[in-house]
Amino acid sequence: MSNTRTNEGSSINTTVLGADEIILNMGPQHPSTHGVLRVKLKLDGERVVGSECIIGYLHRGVEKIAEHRSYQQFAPYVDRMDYVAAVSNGLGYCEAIEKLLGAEAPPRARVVRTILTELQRIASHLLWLGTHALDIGALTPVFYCFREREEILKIFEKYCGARLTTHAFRIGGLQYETYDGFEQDVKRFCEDFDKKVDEYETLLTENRIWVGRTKGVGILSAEDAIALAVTGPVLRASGIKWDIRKAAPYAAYDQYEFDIPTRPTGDTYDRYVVRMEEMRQSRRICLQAIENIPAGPIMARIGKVLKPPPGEVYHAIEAPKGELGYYVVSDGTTQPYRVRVRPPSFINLQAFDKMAQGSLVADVVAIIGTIDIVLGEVDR
Amino acid sequence: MSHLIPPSIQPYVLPVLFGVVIVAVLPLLAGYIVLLERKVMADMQARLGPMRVGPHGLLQPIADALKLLIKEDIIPVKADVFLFWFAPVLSVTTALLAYAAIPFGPAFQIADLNVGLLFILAISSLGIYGIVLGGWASNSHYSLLGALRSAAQLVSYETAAGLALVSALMLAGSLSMKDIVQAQYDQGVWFIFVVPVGFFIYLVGSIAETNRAPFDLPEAESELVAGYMTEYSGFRWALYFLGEYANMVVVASIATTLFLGGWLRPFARYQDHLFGTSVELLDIVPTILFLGTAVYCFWLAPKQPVQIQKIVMALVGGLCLILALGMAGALFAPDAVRMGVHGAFWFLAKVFAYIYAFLWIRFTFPRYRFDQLMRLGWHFLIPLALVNVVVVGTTIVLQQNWEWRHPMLSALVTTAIMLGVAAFLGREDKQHQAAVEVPEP
Amino acid sequence: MTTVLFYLFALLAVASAILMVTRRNIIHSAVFLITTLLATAGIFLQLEAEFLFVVQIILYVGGIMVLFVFVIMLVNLDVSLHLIQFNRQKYVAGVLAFVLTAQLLVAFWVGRGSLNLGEARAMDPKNTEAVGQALFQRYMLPFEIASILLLVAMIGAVVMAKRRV
Amino acid sequence: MPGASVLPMPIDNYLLLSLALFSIGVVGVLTRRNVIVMLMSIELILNAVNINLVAFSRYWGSVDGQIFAIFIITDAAAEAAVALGIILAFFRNRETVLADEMDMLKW
Repeated sequence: MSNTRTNEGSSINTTVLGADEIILNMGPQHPSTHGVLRVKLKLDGERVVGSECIIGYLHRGVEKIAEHRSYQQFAPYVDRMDYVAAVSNGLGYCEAIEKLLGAEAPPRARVVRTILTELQRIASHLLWLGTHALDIGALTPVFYCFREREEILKIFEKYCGARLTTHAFRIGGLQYETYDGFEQDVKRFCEDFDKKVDEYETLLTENRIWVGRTKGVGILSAEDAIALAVTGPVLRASGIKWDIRKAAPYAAYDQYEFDIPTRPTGDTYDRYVVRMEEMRQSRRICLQAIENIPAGPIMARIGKVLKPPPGEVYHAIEAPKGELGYYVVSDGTTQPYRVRVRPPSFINLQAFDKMAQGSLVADVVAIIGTIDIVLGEVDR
Repeated sequence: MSHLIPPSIQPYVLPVLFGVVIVAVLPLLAGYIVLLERKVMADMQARLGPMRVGPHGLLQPIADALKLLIKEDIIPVKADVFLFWFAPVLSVTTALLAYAAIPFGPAFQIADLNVGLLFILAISSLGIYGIVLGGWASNSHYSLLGALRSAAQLVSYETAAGLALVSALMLAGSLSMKDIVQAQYDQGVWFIFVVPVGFFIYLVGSIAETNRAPFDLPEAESELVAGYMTEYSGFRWALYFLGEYANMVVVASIATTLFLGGWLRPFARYQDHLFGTSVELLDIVPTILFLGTAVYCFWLAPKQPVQIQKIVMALVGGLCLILALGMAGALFAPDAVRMGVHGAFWFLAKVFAYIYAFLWIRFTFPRYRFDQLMRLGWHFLIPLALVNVVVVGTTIVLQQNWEWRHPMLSALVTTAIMLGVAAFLGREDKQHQAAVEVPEP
Repeated sequence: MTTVLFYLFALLAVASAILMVTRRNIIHSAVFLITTLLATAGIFLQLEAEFLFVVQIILYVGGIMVLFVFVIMLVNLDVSLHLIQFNRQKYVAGVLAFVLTAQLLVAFWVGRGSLNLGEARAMDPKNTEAVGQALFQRYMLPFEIASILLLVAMIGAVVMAKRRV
Repeated sequence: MPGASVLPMPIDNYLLLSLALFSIGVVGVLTRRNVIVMLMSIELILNAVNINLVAFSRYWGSVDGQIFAIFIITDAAAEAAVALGIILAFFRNRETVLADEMDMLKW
């Protein structure tokens, strides 16, 4: 406990403890820190008076690796950051490099990308819902969520052969044409899915205990959310209507109609409601997109060896967890000079201290769950 | 046979025998409750549960027990070794001791104490030391927090549960477990129908007392890893588990005895006979149930994938058949034996129904937070239980003194009043919640 | 049988009482006090005071001692383990306690002959009912006073334990 | 219950047991530094008194002694609640539970 580095300005001070105060280390091995996050809590009884997130247990130097790989070679690595939303990561990276090259994926590729990314968003939210409910003690939803997530993973598997770290997209478009029956699979899933969401909602939304555990817990005001650069559902639950899919459309999002759900309070319950609604909206996008996949090539003509002109580019997409940005600098060679990732989990995790102040130990678990972090992305 | 035993120890023979049977059977029973729990959970969660060890996982508890027995026993370096060793033992001992006063049947009881119910409550209130001392001795923050939570929770909910029991006690007019069941037979109604609110309070209180979800805060795995059991492993951990499940059976037995008519058959006063024989019509129900299970097992046996599983399944079917024959045979045995065997059947059936309710609740609800749990206990259950005692007491006096004869009518009135009170208390709770809510921006 | 039980319980009570006073670790002290109380409960049972036996376990062991253990855990100080456990006047105190004990023993010995208790009488077999009757009829006023005492104690404890009054 | 009519053994035994527990309690109160142990010793003394009361109650065949024992237990509960409250408050301010360090008349 003594030899850990402590962040400057963190609210915890482990040397001075009151008579009733204890230090509790949650993690890195703890069932509900979603991986290897370590949270150091200063407790007064069960009330949190200070907290500090200690990260880096899963650091693999992804950004540094990028500097020694060609542009195509690095693409599979990004799947390993947010490993529960690998498709979204791949989309962000591919589009960033396309931007750097000045190329654009053909329309068919863009629509398929949209469909897969939205399915991935649903899968990611399902995983979040299951584990979040499990953290709060509801044992059952997680299995229902995995049942539906399995359907999505099956579609991924049929499409590209991998379930989790898919590497589904290539720079310039798609590697594979969609398989026979892709449309039917997606359509069947989407048609059933609305009822499934209703099913989760009957288990949780109006459950007295669930509401009691989430309402008023981990409140993040709109000002704080902006000040902490929080994005994604966490930001929208604080009442700010900001979604990159609308603000700076990429892929094929400008063609489809969908709403951006927001909620006023910014507590855990609101974040839950926002994500539930986002799943429905994703389904809506998928249904619109699947009806009309344009024919045509799936790969832009960009050549085998990528040598982008010197320059830099920042491209952000709306990943399931928030704004996922890639800042890529090219020096004109086949390898990027620098790749910097703006991971939503990492930035959103900053809000943890703000949310956890004055809450109870049980709330800490709910708050970690509600931020929806993936440690692979936080640590990179 | 009785003349073989010297008269000085004769009164002790039967109780000792019962005691040995209970101590021997209970660990097995606890193991199978765990299997039941996993199967029920799997069923509710759209999966299969244990399937590998034995047919449909029927031998899983034995495999688990073996595994736990041969696991390495770890004692943390800075633990208090004496208490670390002592706490799980205490936990199991108190749970088992409570069985001394539980009547599994009219004759199947180790000791019919004058203060039977109070004895069980007293002994099970000792169980808290197993948790608290174990949590403290582990010398870990998670364990300590679990232990503190547990101490506060048990003390709070014991009060509510105890007060809920009082309402049934007043109806029975005795503390002896046997007399309480007899009173339900004499009055011709199970007390759950007379004081349903009391039963509800006891149900909630007993879930909290046994640390089951949604009140499983002392061992909440997502917050405190495993609470007071965090540092335990191997057989000590198994002892805690055994204690917990034995406790579940204890609270289920109390509820069965006080509210669900103990060993009494449903419609115990209905005594039509079967085709002129001495057999009562409803007494053949257990036989039919076991027979049905046996047939089902035999039907399933050839469908098992592995040879050994076929054999085990057939053996299970055979066991059910033997039980069915035993049940049928008991019908023609002397009254004492018949009542004993069938009483035990109905008692255990009710106990398992109660435990099933526990499991159902566990897999449906999220977990309470500690302050919410305390608020529920002190602001809702205890006042409700207090009012319940007053209202039920008043009704009993009215019945006795003012010839207010119809028991079901008074039960209805009591329940209506209690539901009103519950709604009132619940409304207050909601107001409190509304007060914390943040105004919309 | 009952004689054996008495000596068993008495031995247990005295032995664990001595251990309670001498143990360094407070929580061990508490555990030994619990053992003493349970042994006392056994003696109550041997004296056919069933209700008191139950009250002793529920209230004393299951209530008061839980409170003690709770507080010990809240103030758990590993430091205090290594401190001197007995205060400065321990020799004086020991002598005084010994003198008091000796006095009581002498009084007991002297009074043994002169104390005329008369014949022992049988106990009402329905102990719980008898206690209930006595408590709610003859001792109604003390009972109410005791409940007021508890109320006062409760308020006092709440005020004490509150952080900022 | 067999033998319900007479006292199972001479009352002296109970008195001696009570005396032993009482003395041990007195030694504990007088010699220990830790306030919680002192309190527990007081509980022991009360308990010794209870044994006396119940023994005499059994001897006379009347429940009055037991009623007094119940009142004593009630009293012990009240005392423990208040005393432990004081100890907690004291610990919060001074971080000690040792009696000889409680030597300031105010804090």
